[in-house]
Amino acid sequence: MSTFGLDEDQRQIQDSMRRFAADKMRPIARDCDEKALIPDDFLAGSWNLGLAANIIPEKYGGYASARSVLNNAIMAEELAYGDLSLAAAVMAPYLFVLPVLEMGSEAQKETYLPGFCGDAYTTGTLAVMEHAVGFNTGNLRTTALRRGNRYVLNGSKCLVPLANRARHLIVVASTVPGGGPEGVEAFIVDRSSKGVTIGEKEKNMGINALDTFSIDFQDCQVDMECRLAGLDYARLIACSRIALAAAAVGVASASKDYCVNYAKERIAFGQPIASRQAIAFMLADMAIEIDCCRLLNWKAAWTADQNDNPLRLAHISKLYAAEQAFKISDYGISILGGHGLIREYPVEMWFRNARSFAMLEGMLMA
Amino acid sequence: MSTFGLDEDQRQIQDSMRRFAADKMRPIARDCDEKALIPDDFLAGSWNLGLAANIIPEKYGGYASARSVLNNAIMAEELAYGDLSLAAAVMAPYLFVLPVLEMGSEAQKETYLPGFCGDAYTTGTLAVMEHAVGFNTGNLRTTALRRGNRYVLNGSKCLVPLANRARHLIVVASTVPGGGPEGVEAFIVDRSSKGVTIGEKEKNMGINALDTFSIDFQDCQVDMECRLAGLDYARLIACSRIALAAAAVGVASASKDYCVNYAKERIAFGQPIASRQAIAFMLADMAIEIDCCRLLNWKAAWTADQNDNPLRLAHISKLYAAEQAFKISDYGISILGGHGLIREYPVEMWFRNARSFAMLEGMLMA
Amino acid sequence: MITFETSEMIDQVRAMLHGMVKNIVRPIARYYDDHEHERPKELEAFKPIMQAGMGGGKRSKKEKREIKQTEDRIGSNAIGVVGAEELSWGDVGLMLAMPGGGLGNAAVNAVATDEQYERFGMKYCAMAITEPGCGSDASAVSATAVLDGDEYVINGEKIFVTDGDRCEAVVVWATLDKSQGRAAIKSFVVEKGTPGFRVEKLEKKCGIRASDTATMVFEDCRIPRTNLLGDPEIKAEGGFKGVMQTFDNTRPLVAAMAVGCARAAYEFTREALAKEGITIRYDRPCLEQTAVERDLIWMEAQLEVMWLLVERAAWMADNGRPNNLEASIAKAKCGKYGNIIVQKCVEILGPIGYSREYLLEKWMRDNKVNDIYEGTQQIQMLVVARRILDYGRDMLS
Amino acid sequence: MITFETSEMIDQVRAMLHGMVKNIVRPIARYYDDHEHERPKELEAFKPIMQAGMGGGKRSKKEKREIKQTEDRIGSNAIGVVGAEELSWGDVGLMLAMPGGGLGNAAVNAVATDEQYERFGMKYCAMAITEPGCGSDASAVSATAVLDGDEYVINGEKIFVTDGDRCEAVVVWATLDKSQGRAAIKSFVVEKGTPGFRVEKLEKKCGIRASDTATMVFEDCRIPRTNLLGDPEIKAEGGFKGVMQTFDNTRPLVAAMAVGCARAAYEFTREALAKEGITIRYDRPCLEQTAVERDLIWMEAQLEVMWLLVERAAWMADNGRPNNLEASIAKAKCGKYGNIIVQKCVEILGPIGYSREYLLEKWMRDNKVNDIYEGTQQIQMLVVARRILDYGRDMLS
Repeated sequence: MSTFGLDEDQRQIQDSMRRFAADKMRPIARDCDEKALIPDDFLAGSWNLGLAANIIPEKYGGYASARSVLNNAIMAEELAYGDLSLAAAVMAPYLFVLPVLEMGSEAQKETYLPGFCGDAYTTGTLAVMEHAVGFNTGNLRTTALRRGNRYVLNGSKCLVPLANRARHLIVVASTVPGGGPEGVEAFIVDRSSKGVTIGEKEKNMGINALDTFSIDFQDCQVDMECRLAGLDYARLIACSRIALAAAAVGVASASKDYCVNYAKERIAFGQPIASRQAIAFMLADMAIEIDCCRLLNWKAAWTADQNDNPLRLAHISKLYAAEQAFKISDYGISILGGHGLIREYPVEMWFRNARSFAMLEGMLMA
Repeated sequence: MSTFGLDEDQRQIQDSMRRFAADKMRPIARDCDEKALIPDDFLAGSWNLGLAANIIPEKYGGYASARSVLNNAIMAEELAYGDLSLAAAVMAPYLFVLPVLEMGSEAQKETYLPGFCGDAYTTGTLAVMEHAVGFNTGNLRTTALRRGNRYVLNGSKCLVPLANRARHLIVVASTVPGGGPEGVEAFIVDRSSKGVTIGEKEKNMGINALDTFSIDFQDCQVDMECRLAGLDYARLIACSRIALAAAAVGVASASKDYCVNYAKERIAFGQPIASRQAIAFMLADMAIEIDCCRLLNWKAAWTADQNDNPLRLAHISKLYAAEQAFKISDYGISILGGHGLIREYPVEMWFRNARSFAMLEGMLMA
Repeated sequence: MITFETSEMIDQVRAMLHGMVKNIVRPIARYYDDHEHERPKELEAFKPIMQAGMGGGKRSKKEKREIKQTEDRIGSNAIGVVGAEELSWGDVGLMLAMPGGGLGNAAVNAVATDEQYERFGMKYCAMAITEPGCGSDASAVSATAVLDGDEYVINGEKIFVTDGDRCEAVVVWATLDKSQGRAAIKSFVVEKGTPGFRVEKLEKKCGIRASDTATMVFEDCRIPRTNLLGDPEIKAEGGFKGVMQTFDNTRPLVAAMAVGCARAAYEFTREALAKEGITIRYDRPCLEQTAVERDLIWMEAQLEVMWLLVERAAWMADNGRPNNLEASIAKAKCGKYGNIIVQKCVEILGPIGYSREYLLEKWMRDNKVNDIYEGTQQIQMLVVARRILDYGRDMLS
Repeated sequence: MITFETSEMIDQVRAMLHGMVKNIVRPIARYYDDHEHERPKELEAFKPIMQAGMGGGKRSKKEKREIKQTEDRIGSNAIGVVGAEELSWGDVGLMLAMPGGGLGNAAVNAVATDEQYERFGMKYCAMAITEPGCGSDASAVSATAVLDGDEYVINGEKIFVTDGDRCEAVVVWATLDKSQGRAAIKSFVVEKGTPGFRVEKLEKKCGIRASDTATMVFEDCRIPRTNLLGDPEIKAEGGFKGVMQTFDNTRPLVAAMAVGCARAAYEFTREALAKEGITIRYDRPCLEQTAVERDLIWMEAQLEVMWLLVERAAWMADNGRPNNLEASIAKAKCGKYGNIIVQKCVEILGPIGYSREYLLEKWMRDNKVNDIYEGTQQIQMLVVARRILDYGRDMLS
């Protein structure tokens, strides 16, 4: 039978992330969105949270705390509650560190992990998405064909976060064109390799502050030892989905909490609008569905921590949370009415950001 | 540009059907549902409406008024507003008469139509549905294979209305197994033919009063001249869907009107429940969607009357109306609360009846 | 701790019930739908389980103290919801007809004194709240209870009393003094056969026909004053609240029933589709996914979250946490989406879904009540909204 | 008569607008989204059309009499909704920025005297209703207009004034006497440049960035008393109603805008899918239908009914039938489902839907306002509910 109490560790994670979100993210979130950039000093400050070093074993220079998909989900929710773009940037090191840690060879760990244990914000990144109608992780158009003892990458990726700041990226590609998920391999690629072209910063409807890029690969050659030795692609995708779903809960909660306060303060026709059933029931629905999203997300994360196959739960958790986060942030605008569409208020930003979850894959890894 | 005013004829049809529904159908509807039968004298009385004779030309014994899919839709809505089972029985003669009239040979018209111009209720029927998961009109399992100058029918049909009262039925079957809608032909079959077995009266969730049957065909041989010469299967299905959609509007309206009155009279927490936004907005949604269903239905019917291909509009009209009729009758129960589930009140019957629309094909023809 | 492990004890309860339900309940479900108001004798086999189960039997004061100190206790609520889910997977109507499994039993178990539990704990108790004029408005109760010497004299009419005909006693809500509003509403145990108490009529219903739903009349019906459950004082604060708290235990049960019925429909539909060669492929390219696949995956997700909400509400109750909000969240979500799932299944299967040859159509009729009794959807939404807004009835009604 | 024929005249209007919209509006849509508050000069080409179009120009009394006698007249409302739909297919923001196409023009056309029409009919008129404190509650207007000799003195602040910066005049709602409630609310034309009237601020918005949304301040702003639109008397009955009736003409227009934008999204999505070889097969066996096919068919049905509701509301207005209910039905349905459609399209196309390389993401941001201004979704539902219940505000608010 399931039990639902956060343990001491989890409460601490939740508290510290919540504080960080309130103190460091919320005050700058709108400005970052308008300027479409994240200040360096914010990222530098986020490094003090120790996200990367905390999961890297001592022998690679870290503090070696235990990894937990569930704890990371709790973290992702709280950070995304602050701001989604900023949260993605804060957690971006995980995009590279976690796959190396979980699926890399000893040599890969020794090569790459110590770089994340320094004093300055350091990130890698992960390139999964492709710019295609109906993009699907199981059907990659980017290919990595074997040529001698090398792989040759061709194709293009999009929505690669922080490709400008990452020295290395993990690229997933199909070694058997049309071969489905079984043929997918992942490669650690140096950003400055020949055949890698990083495009202009992408412009999207939301997550404006986060730098994302399309990357072209043209006959980019990678050595055998750059192949992520122990890739478990299903788990990679599953864990990414779990983190995305957790972030979706955060964005949805931000909208809900804001609207609860707003609806109590906003007077129309002589009463707070929260006193009208139409508004009150929307708020109740928001609260109910946020609980649903969170519990399902926790279950998926917990399952991943048990080393059970989390793919099915991760899949439905992300589907569910993406749909609800969007609905809830849409309600957010409706509840604020005309004010909801004005950029002085945060809800329209959450509305634009929340729309990203349905399509993102491999974007947040935690 | 569309215009939306009923003409004199249409107003008359609407009025007389509405009166018939109120006077003759509503008072007996619940009793018919409980006893699962329709009284003979009701059917006899319905014959005075002249539904069949009105569309049969004088040379076959009728009054030769003009046929109109749109006018028939107006009729179907009003009758179904009274009761769906009874409406289906009243309109059942059309299931046979209309296809013969529109698609039959001269000989077929001469043979069959005069029988519907007498003084006593007379019906034929139409057998389309099959008892299969995901039944589809384009993929019939009942076959009619050519053998010499005959067709041999094999397979089984379900939900054939009034097969007990109809002397003849029109059966649609595939002449090219797996051949899709193009291979479908229709045959006029005498109920007492060899190889035709009519099953027990079916028991369904709703439309209990209406007698429907499964019919088995085992090597049932039909002559060439029984093939409906000018079958336009797409139009047959389209017109049936338009009529079903119209009936769905009627059932939905019945629920809406009942609930509007109920919600104004029912007091809870010191106020009529209609004064609460949650209930009032449900009622508004019911009203809005009924208008949507009706207008789309009229457009589909009008298109059929122009001899344009009505299939697309008929398809979406039925999809739309079936979904809404069910949602609206489900709201009906919610608005009545506990009373909604008690068989003393009509809404649970409408709830059960409305669920039929999504699956029915070839059930009401008008 | 957060954990989604299954417990061995719970698994055993579930497995045992599942076997019984499959062998005893499912085979008779259609019969008792066709034969409304006939008493399902086959259910006697469940009597011992129900007496132990509904509301988990009575708790000693010591046990109640202990609850406050634990966090991950698997208690009577956890067992209760698993039982309700599994039995309703079998049949919602028959689940409600389980002897000894009346909602009144939950109330007795929750608030009876030891002496009262002695007298009523083993009886099959129904719960009589609703009146012809009040619907979901429990505070509008107008049945009266007047103290006369050592007896209360009950007068009034109750409708929608589940198990009202078959029960051995009924927990009746009545007011000691209408002018004092909610605070004066108390609950009383009235045993069958008490003079002045009669069952007036049995309702004919859309679904759950195996369960009887009665109208009861009390005319100068005298009961011992010791039959009042809880505190006899009229207190401005908390009196009615205490009565309402019963709902915090029963709402998760009803939510669990909705899950059980919806799961039955979902499983039936998957099996029927599997026979046609249609199975769910997770992670199929989204543009190739069929509409039915999407429906089924959607249902699966809904069933997961519904059950998690039920488990959480039960876990809170078992571990001494106030769960008024979470109980209503579970009830609101499960009541509504349970119906959506069953209705979608009926739609997907077409004629198979509509025919009385199969049970699916019956589940659609049966399940609707789970979104109505123990507080309608609207009532649950009001409770949730008031809680998150920190509003009283004055601000939101 | 019931007919769904297209009219040649309407077809011509549509074809002409479509050409202009495709050649002039679509190519600049992204630019003016990126360059908020910059005035789209390219739209001057639409000026003559807009002056004839919005609200269809003024009607003479004789014409108004005639309307009462016709039934199937294709009038200014029918043309108006077609224009609004087509222009919004091009771009909702730019449609709102059309010179001369302000909502104030609709008000002037509806109620101005001949003399007033002479003065203001050819001006680009915005409409100023909302105030910081009132939102959808038009009756809470607190801007004041005090008669002083031959002038009204206006004081107050207005927000969310569409075209507030670019317009040549604004129709301002103000009260003659706050103590007399709704009946005392009147509308006044204030021309740009009138002393005491200034535009305070332009909003930065989620969507429709090509359209300016202004905050206006009136400080002892004096206007001729002849600038009051309609009847200057405060009548207990009907005064405010007259003001509100403007909405019966403008709500269908906004509904039409929602349809236009949703149709644009739908067509874009179908084309993008067609490039991938994905097309709708109607009447595909339902178990084989893909989820995307079902979505698209669903959208198609929604677009059909939405447009029918708009056409009906316009037809009623053109033929002298009161259409308050039908105007709100059209606005409620189109406002809500227009957004659902655009949002679903964004979802279906994934990265293509989210990228600012294409216009789809913009349409999602643009269209949301159509469910908010001219009365939010909730306001429309209240109007519909009151009408079908025959309730006043006292019974339902």
